[in-house]
Amino acid sequence: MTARVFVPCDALSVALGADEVAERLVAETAARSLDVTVVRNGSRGLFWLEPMIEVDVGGMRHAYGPVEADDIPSLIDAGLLDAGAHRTNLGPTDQIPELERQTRLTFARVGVIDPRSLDDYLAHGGFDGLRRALAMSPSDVVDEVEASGLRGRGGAAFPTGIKWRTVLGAPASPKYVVANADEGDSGTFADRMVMEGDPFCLIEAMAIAAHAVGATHGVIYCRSEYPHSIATLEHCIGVARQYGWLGTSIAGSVLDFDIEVRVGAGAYICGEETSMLESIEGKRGMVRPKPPLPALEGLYGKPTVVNNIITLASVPWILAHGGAAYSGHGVGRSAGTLPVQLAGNIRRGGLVEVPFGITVRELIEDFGGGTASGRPARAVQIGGPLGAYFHNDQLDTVLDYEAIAAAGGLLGHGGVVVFDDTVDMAVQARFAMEFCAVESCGKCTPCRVGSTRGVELIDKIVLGEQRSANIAQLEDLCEVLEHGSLCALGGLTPYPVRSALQHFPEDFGQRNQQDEHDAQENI
Amino acid sequence: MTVIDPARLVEMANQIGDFFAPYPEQRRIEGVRNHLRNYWDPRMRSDLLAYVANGNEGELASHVLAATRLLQTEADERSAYAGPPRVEH
Amino acid sequence: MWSELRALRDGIDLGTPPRDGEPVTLSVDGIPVTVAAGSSVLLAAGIAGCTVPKLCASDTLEAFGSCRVCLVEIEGRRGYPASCTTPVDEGMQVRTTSDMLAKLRRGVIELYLSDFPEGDIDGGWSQLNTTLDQVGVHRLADDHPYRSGANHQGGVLDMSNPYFVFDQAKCIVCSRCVRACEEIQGTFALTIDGRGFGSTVVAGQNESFLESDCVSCGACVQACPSDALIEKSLFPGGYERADSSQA
Amino acid sequence: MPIPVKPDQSTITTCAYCGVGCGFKAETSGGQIVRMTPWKEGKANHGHSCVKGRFAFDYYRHPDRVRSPMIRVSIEDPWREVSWDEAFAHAAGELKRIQETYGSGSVGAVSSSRCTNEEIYLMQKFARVGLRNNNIDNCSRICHSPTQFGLSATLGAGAASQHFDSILRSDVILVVGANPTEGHPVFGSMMKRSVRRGANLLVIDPRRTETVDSPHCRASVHLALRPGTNVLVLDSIAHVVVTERLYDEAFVRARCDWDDFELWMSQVGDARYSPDVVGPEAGLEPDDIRELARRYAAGPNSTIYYGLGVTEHSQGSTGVMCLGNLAMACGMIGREGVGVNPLRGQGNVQGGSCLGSWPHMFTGYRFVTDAATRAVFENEWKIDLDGEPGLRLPNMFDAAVAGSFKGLYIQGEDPVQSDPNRHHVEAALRNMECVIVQDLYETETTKFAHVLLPGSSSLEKNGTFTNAERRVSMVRKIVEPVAGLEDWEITVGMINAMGYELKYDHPSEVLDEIARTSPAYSGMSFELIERVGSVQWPCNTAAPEGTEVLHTVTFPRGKGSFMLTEYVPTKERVDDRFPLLLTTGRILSQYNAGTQTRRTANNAWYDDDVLDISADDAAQRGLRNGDRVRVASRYGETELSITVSGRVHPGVVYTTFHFAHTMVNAVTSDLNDWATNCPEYKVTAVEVTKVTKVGKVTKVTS
Repeated sequence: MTARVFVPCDALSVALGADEVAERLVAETAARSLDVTVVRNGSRGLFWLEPMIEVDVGGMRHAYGPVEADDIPSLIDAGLLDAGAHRTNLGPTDQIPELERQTRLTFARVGVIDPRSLDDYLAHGGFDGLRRALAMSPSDVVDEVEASGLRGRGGAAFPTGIKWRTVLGAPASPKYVVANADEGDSGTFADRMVMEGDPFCLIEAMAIAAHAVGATHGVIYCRSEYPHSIATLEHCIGVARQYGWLGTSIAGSVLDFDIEVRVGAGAYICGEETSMLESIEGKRGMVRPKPPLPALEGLYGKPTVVNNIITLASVPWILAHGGAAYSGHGVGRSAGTLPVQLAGNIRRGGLVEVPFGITVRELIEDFGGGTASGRPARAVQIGGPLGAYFHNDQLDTVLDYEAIAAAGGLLGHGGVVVFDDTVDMAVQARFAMEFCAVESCGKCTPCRVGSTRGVELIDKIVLGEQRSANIAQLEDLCEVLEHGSLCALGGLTPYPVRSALQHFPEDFGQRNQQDEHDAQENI
Repeated sequence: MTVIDPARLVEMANQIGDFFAPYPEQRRIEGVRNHLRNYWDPRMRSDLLAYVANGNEGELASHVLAATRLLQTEADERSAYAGPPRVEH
Repeated sequence: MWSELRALRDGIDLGTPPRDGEPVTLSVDGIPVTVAAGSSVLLAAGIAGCTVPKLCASDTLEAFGSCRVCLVEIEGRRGYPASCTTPVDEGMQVRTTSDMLAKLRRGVIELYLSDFPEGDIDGGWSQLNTTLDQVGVHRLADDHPYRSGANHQGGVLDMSNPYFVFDQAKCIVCSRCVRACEEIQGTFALTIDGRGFGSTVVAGQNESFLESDCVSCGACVQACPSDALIEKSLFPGGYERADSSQA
Repeated sequence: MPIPVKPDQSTITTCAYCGVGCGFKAETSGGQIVRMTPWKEGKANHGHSCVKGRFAFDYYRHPDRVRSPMIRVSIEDPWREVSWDEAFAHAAGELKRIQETYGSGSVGAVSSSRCTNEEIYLMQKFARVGLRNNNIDNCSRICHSPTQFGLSATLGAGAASQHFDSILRSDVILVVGANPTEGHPVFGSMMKRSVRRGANLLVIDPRRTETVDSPHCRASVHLALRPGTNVLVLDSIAHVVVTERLYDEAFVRARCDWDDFELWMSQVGDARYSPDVVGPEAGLEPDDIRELARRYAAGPNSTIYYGLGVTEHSQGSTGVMCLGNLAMACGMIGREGVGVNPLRGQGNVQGGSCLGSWPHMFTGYRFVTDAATRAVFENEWKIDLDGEPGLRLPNMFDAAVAGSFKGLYIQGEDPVQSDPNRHHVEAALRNMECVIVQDLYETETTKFAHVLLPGSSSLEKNGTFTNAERRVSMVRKIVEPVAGLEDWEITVGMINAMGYELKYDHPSEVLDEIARTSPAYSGMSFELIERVGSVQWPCNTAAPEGTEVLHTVTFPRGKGSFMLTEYVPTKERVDDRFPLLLTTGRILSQYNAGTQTRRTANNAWYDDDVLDISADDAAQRGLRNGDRVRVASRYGETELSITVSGRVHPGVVYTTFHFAHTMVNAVTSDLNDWATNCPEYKVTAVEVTKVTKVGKVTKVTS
């Protein structure tokens, strides 16, 4: 019987040498005339263990990692194919603590299956959700999604069911489903892992959405920095078409739907849904005012579902298992699970899918194992570059949309970036303004001019020039940015700036006594 | 002396004749006649008639020639069903 | 369909194109007003007689929402939506003035002034001057923290067109020219080049106006609120750039 | 300080350039115009403008302006400045002397579409009461006379059926022989707006013009036919409509003469008009003809806009009839979004057509041969009128060459430059004893003039213009006329000098007279136009504020009439000596003969006529971009620089005609429309050869 060895093929594993590992594995087993199939799977998300290879022994997967190509001979010598003992042996994959403690719904197949194999996908419950959806009326599908309590995982957390219902109710045609894969937040990679680890799931999800709202055409807008994702998606879309999961009369139903992949050109703002629609239309990536909502006048002015990849990837599970099963996870209005991405100064970075309700401390200490440097964590930025900085005394904040908001932050796309006590928070605040300045589309004035003024103000503050006046002006500017900007880029930039200023005032330059006094009043 | 070179008048008349050629015979002739009557300076008409009468009938298409004869015989106005706009009575 | 053309009135800028639609009644600063569905709150405010300052909005162009000075408050809604891009709803209650609105508008105007030639404000009669009057800010204080920041005061001065100039120092990047070229003229000769603070109006492939596809219809000049695009004929002695700036 | 001058006064007026008739605000400071800005309430332009109306106004104060009346005995003599009275007396004396010597019909007049309705009306009144004949013509003779003829024949009204805004309700827009983005730019922008909103654009034009393909506006079908095959191709389109039964039978039965429709069907339905036969002859793919026909017929609202590419042919009137037939057959007339619409060239060329400035017609397109119409004017003017048609302008020139026509009063026209076969026109003028020219500047034509009357520009007078959508708008005096008199006052002076006493205190009195005598204008008055902004005729008791869409219930002639439109190939053919077809047109920045725009900074964009030639034809002749070439036809030759262009097919060359020195009309043929004598500017067989030295333009025999 052929032994199966799994070597991840996603961009992160490849960057860490997975291709070389796979090549070496093939060469060595061939040289030894061993009957081995090397399967390229997605990453499990345990990045500190990548490249992590797995071997299937009697239906149970055993993990080894991190593995280098040069480890292969000794691994085979050690009886890799029988899960033999080796320095890198991690035991049964499912029993790796950081994996075992997760609740993998959206990521259930990621790292398990060969992402390019339709058979593998079908063997792991693939298209069960679509099959069930096609047997339901569009409105019932929307009801199911509504019942799941799923909210947009791109950052806005808007209830997906309500969005879909709006599109379903829009009279215009054609309608579109657009998947937002312009994953631009620093420290985030969940979208990429789905596209590279379980791409058929996205295809299935978009087809479910198409059925639910009456769309005929889908677009996946993927950032150009994800070439592996693009290649995988293109391949799998072709396969899906070939086997009737895309195209006309999908799965023998009346659903006609097809998908194309469009590649972004490196603008962060194109992750904002209206800019993305402009970009897909071939225009400059600039934010459109809302209303009109994309749900009513989206791509080419037609009703459009725009969802984040993780949002969509959650849908097949919901349809297959029922909305109630999904909403059984989580807390309060934050139903289901959130794929959190741990990054920055952290020992065990990677993807952690957990139900809402866990604390930030559990995440970075229990899953993340604390800082990589071993120094105390000083700040945690949650929700990408526009998310607020949390002080280490706020780490017991519960991870759900409302609790994070109550603490002055936002959950965003689920990125968590850890900083140790060497961080200069004034530099971080300046970085936020600079990020806004660099990524601003230039449409609205608060963001276009304000971000540059913000950088200048922080520079002056750090230099101690007119400190209190400049801090006061920075506060005013943050107010203008927050309330006056056209989109979330300018609107959220004050979050990291204010939180840094509020929680870490000591990092913001020299202060004289008068300023001390002023600062008391101002902050 | 003629008001305009007769060769030019013949050319113009035949060009008008070309337009009305596809009509049934009576309409074809009356079309040309009406056009000449409503659009041509009378000196141009009389010069053409004089030229044609002077042994040059062969230079005009037959229905154009027939139309010039109508011009001579009919002094009254006729409704121009093919020559716009109508002359109202 | 034709209101957007036929309901335009000389000397009045409703801010966004008039619409054809069922009547919708709302109140603006307590004043009931009825406008066609699809109209903007900005237009309704104007008809109600409430002046909302604006820069990027014009009733000859579709709403764009970039200048952020027409912000209002709407009962039951969070934040401070731009009135130009917010369509009216039945029963909507709009406030066009409040301390917060005044503060936000001042804050936005200060950003504009931080990159505008000071010498071009006094005595001017552009739409920008009108807006400055409405907001009540005309210059940055001498010790304002925004002074001496990055700016475009040494930017392009394009005199190539025989009839009008483009002076980037006075450009507020509202895109009215770009939109006029697209929506009114249909030539698509103008665009915004660059991003963020580096966004600038350019003709063609970053050519001079004369060399570009610009057909000199004047729609951009007509649309410009800040005299960055302006007729040479209004400068009998020739056009000269202001030598002082706030920046 | 760079603070702009603030105008102290603003006056609403109408642009005098093209037939769009944009409303403008003329802003002045210290009595000088400092700016023209488009008027938002202008119903033709809604606040938009083009480079000409918006900016090119400096011509009015150009040093070349004629500032005093001048006379001379011989065209070899220098000009002598005289008073207005002396000029009038001299001019009238000469005309009377000529009439005594050569007969009443030996003199005539031409009105200008640069002038107001009131001035055009007064010019025809000058001919009829001053000269006592019908030798009056207008410049639409050489542009849209076939429109008036062809649309009157089919629909009964020789004018646009729609208003401009109507195009926003069109699903399909068929543009034939017109290039609105260059010739009618503000309407062109409206057309593009409609296309951007989803209207389907179809174009028939030998050239791949800007209208065919520009950003976000591309024709779905472009028939780049061989010049001269319009009627053939339009008949082929009709063939498809008939044979595929795409016509609207209910509409035809209700609104049109069914017998004529059947006659027409049997003609165009014949196999000789099948796309398979026509395609090769016209240089087209047969399927493209079918596709265009199907799209037009499918509508639901299809509209036709056409220009001089239809009219300026030996079958110009027939081509217009083809369009009228097509619209009736498909039921595309009589409501918003459909119709047949000429894009008229000059600011008031529609007025030129409406106001009786024709040798065979009075105002409102009523025949001089009609006694009842004559009676209306005889009663108004208290004078007996000539009941026979007069000479058309080309016939006046023919007659002058023949020696029977000796005096001409030309109001604001430059026929030497504008009219075809320049040598013939020059010979005609040289043969005259008194040529009176009323113009802003000395022109090619004033070289042959004996009396030069300083005209007033449209910025210097009061009156009305009628644009291409039948819209009558106000022209207002912004500055004083340079020589003291508005054009209408000059013509009044001439009428009085001819011995017919009349007096108007204001042009509004002239419009009142037009209203009294002309049914379509009966409700029109300055007061009404002041009140409502502008008024589309017909304006009468049934339509007190005018009429936007024509033919909604019936056609003016009752039933619509299908005309037979047999294709008769032009006699102008290519051969070994003249293997290329020259066609002509215009460009955005210049206006017609360029008299005004050449005196503005618009030359920055286009300072000379150039010849567009295909790469194939250029290569065959060893020509490169920018080379000087001699363009020779059977009628004459001239020199131009070339642009190797993808806009023209091999076998076709193209130029504009805006510059006097290029003398393009020394090359164009003297063939003309069978019905109206409108010249065939659009088709001339030529050869193009390289010239090594830039030499003086030489002339050949014609």
